Amino acid sequence: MEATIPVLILAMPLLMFLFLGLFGKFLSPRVSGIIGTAGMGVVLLMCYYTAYVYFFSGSPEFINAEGNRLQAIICNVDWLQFTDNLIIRLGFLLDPISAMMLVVISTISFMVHLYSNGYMRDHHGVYERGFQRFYAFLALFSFSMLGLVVATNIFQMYIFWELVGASSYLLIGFYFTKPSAVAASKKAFIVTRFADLGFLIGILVLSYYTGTFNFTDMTSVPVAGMNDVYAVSAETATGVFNIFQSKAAAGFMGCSVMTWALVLIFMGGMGKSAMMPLHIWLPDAMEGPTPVSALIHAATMVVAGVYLVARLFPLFLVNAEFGGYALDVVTWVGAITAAYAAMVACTQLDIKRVLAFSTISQIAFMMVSLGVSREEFHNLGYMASMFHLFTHAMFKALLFLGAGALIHAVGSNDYTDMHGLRKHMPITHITFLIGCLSIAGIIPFSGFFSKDEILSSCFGNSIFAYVWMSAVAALTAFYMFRLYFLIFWWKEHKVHEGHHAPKDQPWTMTLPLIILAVVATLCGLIPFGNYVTWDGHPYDFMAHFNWTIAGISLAVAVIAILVAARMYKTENPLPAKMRQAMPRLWDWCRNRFYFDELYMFITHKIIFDKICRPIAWFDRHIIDGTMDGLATITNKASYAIRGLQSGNTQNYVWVYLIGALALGGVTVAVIFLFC
Amino acid sequence: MDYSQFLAMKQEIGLLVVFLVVFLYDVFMPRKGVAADGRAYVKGTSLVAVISFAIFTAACFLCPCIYEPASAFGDMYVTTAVAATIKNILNVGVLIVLIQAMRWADSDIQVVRRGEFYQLLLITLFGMYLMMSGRHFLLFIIGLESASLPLAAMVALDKHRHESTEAAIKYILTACFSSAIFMMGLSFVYGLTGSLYFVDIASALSTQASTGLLTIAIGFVMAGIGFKLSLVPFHLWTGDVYQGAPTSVTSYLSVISKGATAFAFVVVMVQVFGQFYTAAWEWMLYALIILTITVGNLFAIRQRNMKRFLAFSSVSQAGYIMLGVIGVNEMALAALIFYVLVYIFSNLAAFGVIQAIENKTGLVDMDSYRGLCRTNPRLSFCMMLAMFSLAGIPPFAGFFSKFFIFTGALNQGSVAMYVLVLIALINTIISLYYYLLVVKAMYISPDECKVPAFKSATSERIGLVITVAGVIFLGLVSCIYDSILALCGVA
Amino acid sequence: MLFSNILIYFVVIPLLMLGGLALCRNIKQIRAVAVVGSTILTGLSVYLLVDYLGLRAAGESAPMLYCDSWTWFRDLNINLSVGVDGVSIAMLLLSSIILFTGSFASWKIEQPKAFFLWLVLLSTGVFGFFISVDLFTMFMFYEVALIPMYLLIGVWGSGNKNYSAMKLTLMLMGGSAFLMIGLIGIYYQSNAPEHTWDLLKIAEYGVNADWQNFLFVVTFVGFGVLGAMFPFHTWSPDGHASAPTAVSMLHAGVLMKLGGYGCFRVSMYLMPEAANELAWIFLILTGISVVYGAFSACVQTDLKYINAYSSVSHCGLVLFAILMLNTTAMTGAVMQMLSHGLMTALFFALIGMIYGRTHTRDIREMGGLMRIMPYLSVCYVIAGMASLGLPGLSGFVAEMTIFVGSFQEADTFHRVFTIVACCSIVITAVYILRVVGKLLFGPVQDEHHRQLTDATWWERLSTATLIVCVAAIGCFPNFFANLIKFTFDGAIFRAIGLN
Amino acid sequence: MDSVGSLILYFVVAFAIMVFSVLAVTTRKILRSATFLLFALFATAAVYFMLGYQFLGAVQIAVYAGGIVVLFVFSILLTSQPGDNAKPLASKKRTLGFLGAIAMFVICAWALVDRVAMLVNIPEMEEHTMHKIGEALMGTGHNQYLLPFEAISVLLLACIIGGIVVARKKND
Amino acid sequence: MNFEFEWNSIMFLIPSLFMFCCGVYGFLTRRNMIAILISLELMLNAVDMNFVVFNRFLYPGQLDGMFFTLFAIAIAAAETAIAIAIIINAFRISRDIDVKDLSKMKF
Repeated sequence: MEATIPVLILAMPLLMFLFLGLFGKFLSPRVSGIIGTAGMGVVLLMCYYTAYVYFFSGSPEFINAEGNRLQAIICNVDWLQFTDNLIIRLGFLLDPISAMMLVVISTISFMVHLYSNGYMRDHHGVYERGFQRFYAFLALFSFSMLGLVVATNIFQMYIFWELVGASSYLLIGFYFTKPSAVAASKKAFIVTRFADLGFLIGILVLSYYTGTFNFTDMTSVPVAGMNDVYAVSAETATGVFNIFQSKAAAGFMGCSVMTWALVLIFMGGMGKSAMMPLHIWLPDAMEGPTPVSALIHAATMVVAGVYLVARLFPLFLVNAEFGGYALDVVTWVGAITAAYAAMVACTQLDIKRVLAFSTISQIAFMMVSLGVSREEFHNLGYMASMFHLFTHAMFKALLFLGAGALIHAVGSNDYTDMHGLRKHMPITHITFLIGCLSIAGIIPFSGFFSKDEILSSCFGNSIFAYVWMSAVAALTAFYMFRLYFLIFWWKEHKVHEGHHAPKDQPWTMTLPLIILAVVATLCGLIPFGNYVTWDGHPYDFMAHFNWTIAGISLAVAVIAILVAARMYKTENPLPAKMRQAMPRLWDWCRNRFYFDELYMFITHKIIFDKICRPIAWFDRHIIDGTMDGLATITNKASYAIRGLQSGNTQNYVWVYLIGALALGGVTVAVIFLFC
Repeated sequence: MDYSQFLAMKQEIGLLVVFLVVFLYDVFMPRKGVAADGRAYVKGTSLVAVISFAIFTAACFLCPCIYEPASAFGDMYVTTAVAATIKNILNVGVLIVLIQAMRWADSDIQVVRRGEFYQLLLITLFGMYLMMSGRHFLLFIIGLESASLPLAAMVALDKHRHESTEAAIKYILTACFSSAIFMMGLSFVYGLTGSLYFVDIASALSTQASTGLLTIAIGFVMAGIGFKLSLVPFHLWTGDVYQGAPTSVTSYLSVISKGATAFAFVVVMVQVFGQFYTAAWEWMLYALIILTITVGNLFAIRQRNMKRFLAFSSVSQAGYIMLGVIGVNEMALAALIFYVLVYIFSNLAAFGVIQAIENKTGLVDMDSYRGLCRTNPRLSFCMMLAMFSLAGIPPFAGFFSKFFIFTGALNQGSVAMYVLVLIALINTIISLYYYLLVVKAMYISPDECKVPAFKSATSERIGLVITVAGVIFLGLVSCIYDSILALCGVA
Repeated sequence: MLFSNILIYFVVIPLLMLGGLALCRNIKQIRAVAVVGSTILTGLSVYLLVDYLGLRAAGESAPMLYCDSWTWFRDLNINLSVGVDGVSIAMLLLSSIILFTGSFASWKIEQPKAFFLWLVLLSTGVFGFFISVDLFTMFMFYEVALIPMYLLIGVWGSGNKNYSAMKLTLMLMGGSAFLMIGLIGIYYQSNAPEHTWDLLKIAEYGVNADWQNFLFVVTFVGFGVLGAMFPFHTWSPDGHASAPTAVSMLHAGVLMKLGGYGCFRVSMYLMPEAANELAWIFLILTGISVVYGAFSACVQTDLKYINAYSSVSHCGLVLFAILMLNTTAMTGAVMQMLSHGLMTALFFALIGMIYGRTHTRDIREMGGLMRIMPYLSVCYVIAGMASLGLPGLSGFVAEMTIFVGSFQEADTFHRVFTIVACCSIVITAVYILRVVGKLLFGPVQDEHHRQLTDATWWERLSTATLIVCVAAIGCFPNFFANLIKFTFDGAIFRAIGLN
Repeated sequence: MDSVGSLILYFVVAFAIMVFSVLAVTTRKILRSATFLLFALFATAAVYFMLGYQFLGAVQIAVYAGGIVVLFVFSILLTSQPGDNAKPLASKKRTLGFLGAIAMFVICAWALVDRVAMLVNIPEMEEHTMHKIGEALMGTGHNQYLLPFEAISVLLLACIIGGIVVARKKND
Repeated sequence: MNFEFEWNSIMFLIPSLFMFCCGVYGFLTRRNMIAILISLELMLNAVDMNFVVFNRFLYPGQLDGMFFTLFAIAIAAAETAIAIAIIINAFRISRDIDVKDLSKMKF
């Protein structure tokens, strides 16, 4: 494939960022919105084209004779050479998951660009302050995210990983005069930074032993006769494992060095993907404009962790095969997070927070899916995870954009200000409902298929995982419909005096909702296994479809929806009763198990008060005090000996005499004593 | 009885001729000038003194025969190229002192006595010559006394000031005591060796082991010379005398007297007691240097009177000069001479400014220098350069001299020497502190300056221009140091 | 011929500037001289860079190019020797850029003539230091660069300036005291057939093994003081806090680099065996610097203190990397010098500009400046991002090179300290974001600030230049890495098997 | 070898030296102090005679005793009223002075006694004629003293000038 | 009774040293400056005696010690002259020749 379009896919958003960033203030908001959206549209087309070419052209660099999909490095530029082997390159790697991600990112991003034209202005059509900046940042984010998914080596990924972090920081803090937004952006950056520390160290360990940053060198073999084309291969990953066996120390704190490296890298993924206990930034990140939440904190950036694990999946797999714990860690973290987030989501008031916790929970599903994926059952989990990533991006973006429309209409994030909006905002209502059905896993919406695959792969791994995740799926259906009912039903909407009644938003906002609703409904039907599997070998899931599992999960979901309907469809005292029935649990969930308080305690009470302040004190008083003390001592000494210069000649002479005697006498004594 | 031997002493004879010219001019010229209080004086003495001395200096520089090594009076007097060079360097210093002193000497109060000032000054210089060239302790002692007794009279020259007399008394009493101790030491040396010739003493000592008596004698001799160099603990007179003496005398005392004695010290220590170097006097000197540098610095920190401040600064500078002695090699010797040369220029630049201000306003307090850069930018610039040079800041000459003296001292390469140099270097930080205090007062302090803007006299300007030029160029122009080193290499 | 060598112009032009400034009568002329001079210097260093790369491409393999030597003190074997390699050229480039931007940043300074005289004298020392390959002249220029700081801070500074200026000068001179003894020691203890100050010659013959350890420690401490190595860093916060804008820029941006450069050029280059043996001591100290500076910065409230401590941390990283003794880490160290120089200069320029408007540096008294002075605030955010290592800006490439390089040292000791050093990137994020959040974002704290204006054209020029440079390094790191790497791949380090 | 008479003479002289030295520095009356000094100087002259340096003894009496002491007496008369008693000394000062003197004495005496080679009995010595002394004083060779002689004349001249300029009355 | 004895140098050195130390004591303790000068004379005189004694006992063949003494007497005279001149000047200014009062400049 020619490199022009891939390069343009990255260059376009970057140029847009620079253009809008530097000259945005000379443009009117309207024009810059149009430029941004149009630019993103072009990127969208190019991404679709690229994905199309990858999946459907049948070119030998993308698919081999056996029908296995290959990894192709479209272009690769040396960016920074550390040693002979360790080179950071900037390149464009095309393989099933990166092609899939290109589609996801460009789609959602374009939708959000379009949507923001409507969202980022008030009811009178006046554009928000910093509208141009907003589009610049969106472009920056798109650039970074695209660069991340097409990374050819782990360091390129790290670079863009940091860049998405920074653009996320900028976008969360978009309303920078609001202290809560500033705090949230700071929190998001620092928490992910902390996770990235693990990622970085993981990279260092991995690259030190393997001697390379390239994904292809770690997980694939070059295809004979072709330049820059590789096939995923477990043998290469095994080779990496052997390198660790031979070069590295036997173990460190009970785990092998390779496990440590993978777990550390996964730590980076935990940060970005808001896995417990590094999830605390994501709910707060909802302080950003809602389209941003839809794009970054629901659909794309937060799944980067999943993507990272998927990217290195052969290594994880080999590690697990030889008894390493890396994948188990992924599973456990995912499982716990999924349950936790789902429980918390049941109690939140703020609709964006509910969605945020739902996002955490769904990403945890993907993680679990990767974690339970094993060779014995065709690594179904890997495919399921990617599939869920895809569908989740669509329906979660839909939900967020819908929530944005609601918020924009009502002017509040709180569902208590909404209730009964179904009549006022029919389009929003329908699309939101589609999103909820999809996430709850109701056939034939897309969520059903992906979730079913995940549950199947859990089932394949262990019955415990299956039961656990099914329970979480039930909770998912419950809290989503709780939200749905509370927004659109519960009681009639009360319009405050002097306010307009909420209504459907302009076309720029509704059009994306409709498009995404359609996609969310239909995309489950894509035969995903044909396109995305861990080794590129097509896998026909429908052929292995397990109706029992599907039926059970469907039933569970329906039951959960019914319960939610019973409790929240009309105003009734049942929710309050339930709350009173288990107050302790409710309180913990409501307060997110006090994680924020714990972190506040650690950062402020321990790091700031017990480390930083003492160090600063130590520096000012001990180190600096020593230096000043030297000066003081000199001065003191100067005062102490001033009596020598008493002004009295006879004292001078006396000192002189003693000095003269001592000069000879002490020398004599020393010679006498020591020689 | 070969009286032509006097001709070997060209510089001394020349100096005495200058002395006689000044003396005769002052005694026999009619007293046409009338001072403010009605006293009569001889006009033009200063000019005669300066011009004749300048001619003498120039002649010494230019005449190649000066540099030929010679000895006379049964080796009682020896001159070498190095000694001649040092005398020339001192001559330059004295010339600057004389130029800078003109304004003071011509002032109404001093004008009557200025003839004596010049005469005494020239005789002390003569005494220093003898100290440097004498190779017999009797001649040495006469030189030493000639260099210090008339100085006492010079210190007392500001007769109207109580401090001047107090300083003179302190000086003469300690000087006499010191010379008594010195002579006591000499008597022991004589008892041990039976001669007072440097060469004979050295050869006699070479046949006998080091004894307590010899060590004590060396201690006494060191104390005697250390007194003139103001090494700690023999320095206590320094602060008071420098402060009390007329500023011109102080500047003379601080540079010329010190430079000459430093060289004499080398000669005595190396030529006479050379073989007892490591056994005894290296360690004595080691202790003295540490004490001198440290104590001098510690005292200098607190001083507010500029003259007293420079006194203690010169105490510590003496310690650095001694680093050139302890190295006992030609490089160290060259470094020492160069150090003295640079020190003369730097210190005289500082004293030039002090004199200019004192002559105009009578102020010598550091506090009155506050904000000087706003009223007298040029003077404060000169002062700053002098301070930087004294502190050893490049690109001024002081940096080079300090660097070379450390290089010379480390040539020996023993660990003890490294320790010594390290201590000395740490002390440079303290010294930098107090030199910067002066700069701070002049440049940073926001106060209104007590010294009004004024134009300094021509003589003062000439003096300052010469010294500042020296401060800037002595180090950068490498041939000066190179030629000194070449001379020392020959010696 | 003296003037046929391009390097000598790096000293000649500042000297000419000094002369020109002395003749200036009004502020316009002074500005003209400063701007023209620094522009010529920048141009010269760019030309040198291009020419150097051309020569290297043509296959020049000598460790230093443009070497020339003029006898100065013949008998002491002191020569005015010049020569540059990639590292020096990088430093020259850095210095000239910062001088250029510094001139603009002090557009409205009081007593401009004296100020620029001292500033140019300082840069004379800096340039001289970087082009010298003779230990004596190197040391001389080093001290020439130090002493103007006293007056620059003392006269034009703010706050507790007397104390800070004195402390800074004395501590740095204390360092140079150690340095002097080390240099003289090297002079005497080199294995060269005759005593020499010539770096290349000493490097060729090596230094007496018995003395190496001592000399290494002394010189490293000497330069380390200027490199703000723990525990000799305390001059840095006070000094930076009191210094005027351009001086902070030059000092943090260039002068502190003299320390790192000297550590590498003298301590490591001449005494690699001792470095190998004793690096661990200083690794501990610099490792502490890195984390300690960052932690201290977290709780400061004065903008300049924050940056000063951040400099301690970042410069600690420079020395840390140098001590790793491998090509990658040392390349990273030089890149970090470049990067930190530019970005900290940017920081100090911005702080100076903000301070010039608000008259406070206490972050608790400011807030929401983004609304009031958007240009400066955006620049501040960019500087902050560079500092915390955002890819695409210089900090990232430098730090990553250092970390990757350090990680090549496989024993537990180095590993532990590498990981400790890595932790600094998190702490850096904490204090940078804390400042950015309090200072630029949030509501406006002081209503009086609402009347303040944004940057003037010269301020824009100054900061924009720095940002462009920061971004250039961040975007095209390989260019700089290759420029620098040659030195460390050189024969000297290879010969003793340190690579 | 010498007779008892000489021994007695020695004891007298040594005793006189010590006693008058002590008295000279301890008596409260300054004029007495000068007198005791004079006696001490005489005793010293006696030592010179005993050791055979008649010329030196004569010079000692003429210059020291005759010249310097008279100078002292004049200046004493000039600067103090007769009958002036010095105030008793502060004990601290006395202790310090005493310590210094004792230290000096102990160290030097130890050093002298330690150096046994110096403690010799008196050897024979040929007579120093005036001719010999004069020749050594005016000669220019080794062990001859013309140069110091000239130099000290310069010193004395300087002292005269210095003495005059310092001591003469203000208004002239 | 045939009493015979040999002169020994120590017999003269100790009194001379004693005299020197007396001089030192006086120099350190007397307050009248003229008395201090008197003490100084004692010290110088002791030195002279040392020279003579060494000359006579150790090196009888030469005259160096004696000549030193000769010149030292002259030096002592010169010192005394200058010192007395200065003291008299001091006396004129303050009517006082107590050395203790001459401590205006200190520290």
